[in-house]
Amino acid sequence: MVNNIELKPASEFITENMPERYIYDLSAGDHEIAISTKDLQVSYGQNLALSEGDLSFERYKITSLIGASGSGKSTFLRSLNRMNDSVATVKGNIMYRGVDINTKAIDVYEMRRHIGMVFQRPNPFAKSIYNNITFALTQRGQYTKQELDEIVETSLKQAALWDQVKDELDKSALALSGGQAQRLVIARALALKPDILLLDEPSSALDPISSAQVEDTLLKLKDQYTIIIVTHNMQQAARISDYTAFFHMGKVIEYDLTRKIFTRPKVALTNDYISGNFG
Amino acid sequence: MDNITQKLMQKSESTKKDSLGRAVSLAALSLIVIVVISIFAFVMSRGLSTFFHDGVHVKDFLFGSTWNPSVVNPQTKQPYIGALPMIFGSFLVTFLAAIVATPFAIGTSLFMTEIAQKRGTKIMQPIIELLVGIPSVVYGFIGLTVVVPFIRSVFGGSGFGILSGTIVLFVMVLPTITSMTVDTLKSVPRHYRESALAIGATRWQMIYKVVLRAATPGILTAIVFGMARAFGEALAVQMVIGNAALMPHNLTSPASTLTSILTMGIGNTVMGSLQNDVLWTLAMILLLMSLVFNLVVRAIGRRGEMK
Amino acid sequence: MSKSHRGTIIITIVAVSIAAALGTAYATRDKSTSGTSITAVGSTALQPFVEAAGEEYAKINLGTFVNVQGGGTGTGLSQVSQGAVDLGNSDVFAEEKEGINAKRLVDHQVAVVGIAPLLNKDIGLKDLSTAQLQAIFTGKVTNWQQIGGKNKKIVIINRAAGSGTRATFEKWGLLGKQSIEAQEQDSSGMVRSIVATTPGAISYAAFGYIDDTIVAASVNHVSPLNKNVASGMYPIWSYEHVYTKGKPTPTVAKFLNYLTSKEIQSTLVPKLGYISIHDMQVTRELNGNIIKK
Amino acid sequence: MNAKRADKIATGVIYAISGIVALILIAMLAFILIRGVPNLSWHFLTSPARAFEAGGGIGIQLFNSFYLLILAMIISFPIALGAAIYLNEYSKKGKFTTVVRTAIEILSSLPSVVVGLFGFLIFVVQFHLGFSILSGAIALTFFNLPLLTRSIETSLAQIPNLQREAGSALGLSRWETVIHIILPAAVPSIVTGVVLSAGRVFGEAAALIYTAGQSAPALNFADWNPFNISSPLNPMRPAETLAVHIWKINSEGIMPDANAVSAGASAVLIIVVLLFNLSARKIGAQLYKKLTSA
Repeated sequence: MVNNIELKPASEFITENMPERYIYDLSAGDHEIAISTKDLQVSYGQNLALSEGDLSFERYKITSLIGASGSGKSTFLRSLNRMNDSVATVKGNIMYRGVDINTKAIDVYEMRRHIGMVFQRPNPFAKSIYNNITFALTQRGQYTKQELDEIVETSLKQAALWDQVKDELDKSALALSGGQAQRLVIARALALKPDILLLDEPSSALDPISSAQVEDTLLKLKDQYTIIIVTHNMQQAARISDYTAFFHMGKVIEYDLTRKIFTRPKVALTNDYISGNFG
Repeated sequence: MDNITQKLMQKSESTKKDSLGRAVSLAALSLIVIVVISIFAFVMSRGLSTFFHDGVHVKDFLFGSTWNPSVVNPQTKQPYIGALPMIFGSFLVTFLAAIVATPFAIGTSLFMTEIAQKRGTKIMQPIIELLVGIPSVVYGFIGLTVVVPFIRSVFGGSGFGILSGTIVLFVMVLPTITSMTVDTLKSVPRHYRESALAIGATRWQMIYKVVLRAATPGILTAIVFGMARAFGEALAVQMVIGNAALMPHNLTSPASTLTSILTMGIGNTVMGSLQNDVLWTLAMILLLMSLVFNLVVRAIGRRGEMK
Repeated sequence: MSKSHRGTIIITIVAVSIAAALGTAYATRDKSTSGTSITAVGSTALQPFVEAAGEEYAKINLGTFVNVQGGGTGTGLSQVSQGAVDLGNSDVFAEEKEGINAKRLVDHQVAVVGIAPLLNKDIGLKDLSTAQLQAIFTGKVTNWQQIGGKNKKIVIINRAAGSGTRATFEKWGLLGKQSIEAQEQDSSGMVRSIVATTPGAISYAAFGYIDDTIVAASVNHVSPLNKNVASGMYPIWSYEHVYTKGKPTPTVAKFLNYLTSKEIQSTLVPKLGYISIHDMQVTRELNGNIIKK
Repeated sequence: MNAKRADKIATGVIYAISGIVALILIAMLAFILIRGVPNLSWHFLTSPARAFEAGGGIGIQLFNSFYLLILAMIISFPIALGAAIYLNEYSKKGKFTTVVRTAIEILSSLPSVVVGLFGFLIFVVQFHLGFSILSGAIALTFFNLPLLTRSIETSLAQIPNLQREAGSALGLSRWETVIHIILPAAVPSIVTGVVLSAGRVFGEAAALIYTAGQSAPALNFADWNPFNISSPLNPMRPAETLAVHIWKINSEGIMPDANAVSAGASAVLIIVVLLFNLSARKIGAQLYKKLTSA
C-alpha cells in the first residue's frame, strides 16, 4: 500500500500565523506506542547535536525522519538503540516496553536484539550468506540445523532475496551486489525477530532499481515490524511512510502524518524544506 | 514486567563475555608493559650501579676517551671507563647510515608510489620485504667477506672501521625507512596531486613541491625509526667495525659502537664487578637512546599534526 | 548444537588429550637419564673440547648427559661460584679474574694451550723476541722496518679485553705489559682471517688456529710447537681450567677423571690443538714459578 | 623547457636509485646462494654438526630453529593478539594508551643483545631455566611481541568500522564482534604479518646466544618424549639455532671446512627466510580470495 501523495509547490499554503513547531500527539488517539523519547539530548564533546527530541512512534507503522544534513536526524536514530554511546553523551529518556532503556541498568546488547539497525552502506560480514544470517543467533542460543534453515529461508524471503540466492547460500556475502547486500543486511537484522527496525538511509548508496527493491521490502515488513527510517529522499519518505518527522538544527520541527506533512505542513520551515527551498 | 523487559534488565551473556574479553586483552597488553618496565628497571639498576656502587663519575664516563675498565688510572685511582669513543662511534655510524640511506629510500618510495605503481608494488615491495627478512648475521657475513676487503683494497688499512659499518647499516636500515616512507607517501591525498597536475605542473614539480612537502613529517619519522634500528644493531656491526675503543680519526680506522663493545665484553666479565657494570651502563645508554628516538618521533608527529 | 559449543568441546578434547599425552610421556620418561646431567659453562675456547669429551663420555656412561655452554670465562667462573652450574670452564686462573672469590673454587687443569704470535705473510719476519713483542704492542715501534721487516705499518689486532688468550699473551708474551688500545675481535677464527688478509697485521692465537694463511712467529728463537711448550722452552702458554665449587660430587669427579684420562688426553686433546697435561715436563704455578717435573 | 628537463632527469634518477636497490638485494642473494648452494646436500641438512672435524651438518640446528620458532610463536601470538585487540578495539585515546604505545615502540627498538642479556640473567640464571629452548623462546617472545602486536593492530585497523557497527546493531558485544567478525576478516593480513615476523625470528641470533645457548647436543630423533633429555621435544635442553651456528662458526669455528659450513648454513637460512616471505604473500592472497569469492 504505497501512499499516492503528489508533492506540490507548497508556497501557496504559507499563512501569517503558522506555528514554529508542531508535534502530532500520538498518545491522544488509539495508537499503540512502540518506542518514545523524552528530553533527548545528544552532544559530541562540547557540541550539542540534538536537543528537544521528544517523539513517539506507533507500532507497525513506518516513520520517516527527514531533514538537511546535520539536522540531527541520524543522531536521533542512532541514539534509539544507543549506537552513539561510545562517541557521544546521550541524556534523556528512551521508553521501550515501559522501561527507560537509556540507563546503565539496561543491557545494551540484549536491547539491540529487539531494536535492530541497518546502515547506509551495506555491511555484510566476510562470511557466507547463510552464516551472515545465523551468526548472531548462534551466539546466544541453541538452534537445530533445521530451525536455522527455516529462519534463513524466512528472513531472506521477507527481505525479498531468497529467490536470488537460495542456491548459493554458501557463497561469500562479499560477492553480492550492493542492492542484494543491503537486503541481506536487512534479512540478517530480521532473523533476530526484532520489534523495531531502525534504518539509516538504507538506500542512499544504491542505484534506483535496488533502492526500489529495498522500499518494496520495507512495505512488506510493515505488518510485523515497527520501522523508523532516516532518508534524504523526500519521494521515498512520501511513498513508504505513515508518519514523518522533520528535523532542523538539532530539533524536531514538525511531526505528523506523512500525508499531512507533504500536502499541508503546519510549520513554514517544513514547507520551505519539502518544497526544495533549502537542504 | 514481561519476559523481554526482564531480560533487558539482566546482564546478558554478551556483556559477560565482553567483560571477560576486555579483561583478557587488557591483561595481555599489561604483560607487554610489565615486560618493558622490568627490562627497563633491570638495565637501569645494573647500569646505574656503575655510578652509585662503583663510584664512577658520570662526567668521566660520558666524556672520558680512554676505555680500559680493568686498568686503574694511577693518578685518579679510577679505572679507565671513558665511553666517549663508543658513544661517538655509535652516533657516527647511525647518522652516516641514515644520511646515505635517505636518498635511496625516498627515491625507491617515489618509484613505488608516484612513478611506476604497478611495477613498484610487484617488484620493489617484495625486495624491500626481503631486505627486512635477511638476518643480521648474514649481513655481517657479507660485510666481512665483501665490504671489508673492498674497503681495504680501495682505501688501504685493515678495512674495518666506520665506513664498513656505515655501508652494512645502510643496507640494513634502507628497508625500514623505505617501507615507512611508502606508507606516508600513500597517505598524501590524491587531490593534492591532481590539483598540482591540473595547474600544469610536471610530475617532478608535483612530487617535489606538493607530495614531498606534505609527507615531510612522515619521512622524518621514517628516518628516525631507521636510525633507532641502526643504533641498536649489534652482530653485523660488530663483525665489520673493528671494535677498537678509540676515537676514530678517519672513516677507515677501526672504531667501536656501544653494541659491539657490549656484546664482546659481556661474557668475559664477572657479574657484579665494575667491568661488568660499565657494560650494563652501555646497555642503559642504548635503552635511553631508544626512548629518545621515540620521543623525537612523537615530537615530529605532533608538529606534523599542527601544520 | 551451536558452533561455539562445538568449539568448546573440541578445545576440551584437545586439552585433555594433550594433558594425557604429557602425563603418559612423564610416566614413561627415561628415568635413567634425567637424574644425572652435568652442566658446564664458560670459556668458548674450551667449549668444543668439553663438549666432544662429554659426548664420548655419554656413550660409555649411558644415562649421564653433559651439557656444555659457552658464554665466556667470566660467565663460567661467576656461574660456578654461585653454584648455578657444575663446572666452570676458564682460560685463566680464577685468582686472576676480578670479582671472583677463588678460595671456594677447586681448580682442575685439563689441558695446556700454547699461544703463538700470528703475522701477516708479507711482513717478512719469522721470529720475534719478547722485547720486540713488547715494543710492538705498547706502540713503541709502529713500522715493521724498525725491527728488520718490510716497510709496512704495524696493524695490531687484539682479542677482546678479558679474553683468556689475551690475558695469557700479555702475561707471558708481553711480560705483564698491557697492549695499547687497538682493534679488537672476539674470536680466534676472526683474528686469523684478519691477519691473513691485512697487510702489516699482527695478532696472536692458540696453536690450533695456526695454518698456512699466516706466519706463526717463533718467540726468542723458539718455534711455537707443542714439544717446545711441553719442555718449557716456549714461554707463551697457559692451562685450561675446569673449576668446581668445593670438592666435586662423585658423578662430576668421574667426568673430570675422564677428561684427564690417557685416552682423552692422547686423542681428543691433540686433535683440538691443545697439549696434553701428561706430556708436560714442567708445571707452572699461579705466580709464574716454573718447576721441572 | 626547464621544468620538463628537470622532470626527465628526476625520473631518471629515481629509476636509477630503485635499480641500485634492486641490484643490491640481487647481488646479496646471489652471493649467498652461489657460495652456499654447492655445499648443500641431504647429508649436510640432516647430520649433526662437528666441532673440529670436516663433514659436519646442520641437521640439529635446523630442527632447533624451527622448534624454537614454533614455541616462541605459541607464546607470543596470543599475547600480541590480546594486546592488539585491546589497543585497536577497546582503548580510548589518552595518557595510558600513549604510555603503552611508547613502551611497545621502545621494546621494538631495543637492541636484541639487551633482550638476550636480560633473558640470560633473569630466566637462565635467576629462574634456573638454564640455557634452554624455553629461555630462548621467552627471549624471542620479547623480541617478537612488539613487531607482532603492531602488525596485528594494523591488520585490525584495516577492517572498516562498518563491520563493527554491523556487529553491535545485531546485539553482539564488542568482544563477540571482534572475535567472530573483525578477526576472521583480518585473518589474511594477520597471517601475512605472522609469517613475515616468523622470518625475522628465524634469523635472530643475538637474543639467543645467551639464552638458548651455543651448543647443540646430539638428539635422539626416535625419542619424542619431551621429558627425556635427548628428545628433540625437550624444552629444557640447550639448543643452538642456525643463525647462532653461523655466528659461532664465523667466530670460533675450528673445523677445517668452517667456510663451507658457514656458507651453506647462510644459504639455508636465506632460503628459509625467502620461503617464509613468499608463502606469506601466497597464503595471505589465497585466504583473501577465499574470503571474498564464491
